[in-house]
Amino acid sequence: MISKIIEKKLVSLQLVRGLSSSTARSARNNAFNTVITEEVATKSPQLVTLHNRLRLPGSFKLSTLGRCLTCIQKDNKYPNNVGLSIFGKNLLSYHATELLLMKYPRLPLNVLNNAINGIIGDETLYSIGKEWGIQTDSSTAVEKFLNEEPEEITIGRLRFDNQNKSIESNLTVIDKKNTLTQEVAMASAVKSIVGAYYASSKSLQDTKKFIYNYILTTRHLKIQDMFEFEQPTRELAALCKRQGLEQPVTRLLSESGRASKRPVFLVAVFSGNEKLGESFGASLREAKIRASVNALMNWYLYSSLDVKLPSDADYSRETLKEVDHGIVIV
Amino acid sequence: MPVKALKATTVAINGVKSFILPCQKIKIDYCNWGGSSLGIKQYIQSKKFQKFAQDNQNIQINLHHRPGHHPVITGYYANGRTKPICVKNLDLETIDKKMDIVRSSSGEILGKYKHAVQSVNESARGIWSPLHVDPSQRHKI
Amino acid sequence: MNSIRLLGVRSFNGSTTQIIPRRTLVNTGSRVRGMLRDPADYLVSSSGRRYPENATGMAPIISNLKNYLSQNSVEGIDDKVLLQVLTHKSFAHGKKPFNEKLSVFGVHLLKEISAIHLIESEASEGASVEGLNVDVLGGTLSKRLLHKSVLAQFTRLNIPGIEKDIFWRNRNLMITDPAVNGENVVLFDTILATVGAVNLIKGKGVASDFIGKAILSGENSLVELAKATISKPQENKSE
Amino acid sequence: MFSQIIKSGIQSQKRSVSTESLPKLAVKNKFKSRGSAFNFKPQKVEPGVYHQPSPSIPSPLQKTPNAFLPASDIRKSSSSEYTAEDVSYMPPLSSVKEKKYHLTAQQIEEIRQLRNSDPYTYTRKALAKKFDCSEFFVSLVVDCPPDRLKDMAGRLDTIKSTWSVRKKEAKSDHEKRKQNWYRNA
Repeated sequence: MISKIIEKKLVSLQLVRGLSSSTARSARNNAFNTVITEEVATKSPQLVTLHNRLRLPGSFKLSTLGRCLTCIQKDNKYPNNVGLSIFGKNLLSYHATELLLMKYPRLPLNVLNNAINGIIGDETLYSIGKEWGIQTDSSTAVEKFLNEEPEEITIGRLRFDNQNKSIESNLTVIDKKNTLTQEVAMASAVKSIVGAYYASSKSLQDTKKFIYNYILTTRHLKIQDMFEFEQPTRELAALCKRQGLEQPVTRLLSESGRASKRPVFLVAVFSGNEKLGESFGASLREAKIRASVNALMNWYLYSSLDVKLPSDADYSRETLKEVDHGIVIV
Repeated sequence: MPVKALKATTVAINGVKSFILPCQKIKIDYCNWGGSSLGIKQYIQSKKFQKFAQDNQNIQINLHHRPGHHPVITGYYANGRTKPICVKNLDLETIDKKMDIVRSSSGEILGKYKHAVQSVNESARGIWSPLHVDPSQRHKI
Repeated sequence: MNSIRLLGVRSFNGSTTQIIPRRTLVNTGSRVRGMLRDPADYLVSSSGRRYPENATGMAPIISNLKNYLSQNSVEGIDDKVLLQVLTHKSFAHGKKPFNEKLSVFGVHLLKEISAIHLIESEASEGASVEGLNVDVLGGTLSKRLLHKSVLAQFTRLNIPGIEKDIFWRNRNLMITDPAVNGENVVLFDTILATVGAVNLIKGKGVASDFIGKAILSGENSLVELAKATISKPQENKSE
Repeated sequence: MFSQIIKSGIQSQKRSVSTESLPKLAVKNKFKSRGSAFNFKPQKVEPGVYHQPSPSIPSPLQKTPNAFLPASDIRKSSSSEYTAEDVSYMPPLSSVKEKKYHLTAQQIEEIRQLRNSDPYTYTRKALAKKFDCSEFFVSLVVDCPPDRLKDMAGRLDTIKSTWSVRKKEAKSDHEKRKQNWYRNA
């Protein structure tokens, strides 16, 4: 799709405030007469390339894609993507919760929430949006007018009231009143693309496939680095008592250099003669704490061999007798 | 005082279930008057360029008339970096190769990597520890 | 009053579990800080029900929930899981399996299915996308739908006698207003845990049908309750 | 390595053979090990199945101890003789103290009064010795009176003020390293 643009050198202009007349219309109210029409959208290079990049189905119209990039603005020319992004967020948070809960059934709730935020939080969706090639629109109405920027180029970009507007080279205005930051705007665009995917395909299975292919499996989450314990030995004892295991006993497995500058003690926590967790330490106290942390991680990060998801087509877990008890409360 | 949660650190891995080409936009600057733009002008009107654009619908291509300068092909990438290649006085075939270079590059700074394999997964057999080696094979000081 | 109680620790060595009896002083009745509390004290829910130890004790407690589920053609959920759905985290210091994770699973599924239901059926003044009125989602109706008091009201109406079945610890028995003394929160968690359990055991298909038929439609459905709270002028803002 | 085969091979039925019962691979070097470490010539190894466990701590993501496996998991071996370890040569770090719970309500009230009335003579250590319980239990029964806490904090500050800059840095580095103890880092 070749398009010829004459990108003139920008003339730095004294900004004339309020050139573009905007009727008083509440940003929430989306009842607009001007809608992004399909024939304008097909001419937009950014929309066509984004559509191809994500291999979106034919039913996903380019005008809908244009709407996904229209964030809430003071003077919205086109209907914005607030409803779509809320819907997309609901779809995303269900699939992220399901994936994490079924993979690690014993995950504590606060770790689960942080992990969900790690996979589909605004920060992550911002970097996903950039990888998808969504360009943000940073030129003001005056510059668009002077450059005679055609409509299809404008709708191809992410349009929002930026919180920090740079007027001149070293001057940025930070205006927090109902404006969006770059991350929030890009994240809302990605979420509304997910919402629009369901709207056009009308099938949860296809939307799930899209979410997994383009969002959930494109991030690797280091879940083992997300735990911090305050009194691990007490918590492990409470866990063993709750599960009916024998009281944990920490034993010294082997050591090296006890009298030297850098001793290493290998210590393990046993319940009866079953090992629960082991670790090294420069001192016996450190080794004991690290061993019970390792044991608790072995408990919380249990994952079964055949992870099945409720949203799979042929899913049924009649045999499931016990659901995870819950977090250990000391 | 149950377990506390730390902030999640996630790493981007492209190409697991879907691959998104890092090159997003290619800008071709040409000059209508200068002789050095002869090759690029032939290339723009050639079948090869049509085929290139048709095959890569996921790359936005801008033709930009920039009088008084040598012709340049600039690639814009997902990591925000650009890759300009000067194509002055080049003929049609070479320009096609340059376009392919710009298309298939990732935009990262070219350099040598210390390890052959870069992975986000933990090692399968774990970090070797001398205290876990079988006592019969332990290193005797 | 100290009663000597045989509190044992089960040792896991191979197949047999063996109780080691030892002399333990346990305090019953008024709480003495530092004394080991008699489990019988905290294993009673605020509605006076004792936590069942075996299957026979469990049957009467989960009967209301089980009937509600079978009325909506959802069978085959294990009794222990149903008991866990009825146990809140505040009960017995979390010593008994509680329903926190099930309710988290349920709230996300309910949000998704109710969002789809709303954008397909509710009219909205905004421009629709492919025939779906997506701008309903930001509005008051969708927020009201998942409000604690509305869902609690729904649970009370649809599962009669559920308040007495739930095992939770009421911080202050003097406060009777359900919005303040935590009863709404507990009912909110229970209905969501039911949805989570159905989703976990029967799968998403059965769960979304259950939500569609039982929760979002029917005579006193969640949508009508939410609409009622919007149209009715708010008497107390604290709701 | 070997456990991977078991895991992928036998999906449905229970584990019939345990890895622990297989002979361990003791690859001996023909020559003196230290001298020919880089010119390693292994002795002939009869063909057969050997168990070569990885000499490292298994990661929580890859292996769950047998005691923590739920009953529904096929990796769970019911009898622990496969997974138990010979702990006879592993001394416990501290003697296993059996919790006594022998104090009556009156005695606990007494501990509280003594502690509140005169915290300086009735310290946690003294009360623990007097009532034959652990200091931790004394802290469960009664909090330390606030004025003693302030006094002790003041004494600690005066001690810290005598620290040199290098010692202060070393102590704060140690605190940072201690944080990693609790983070499996």
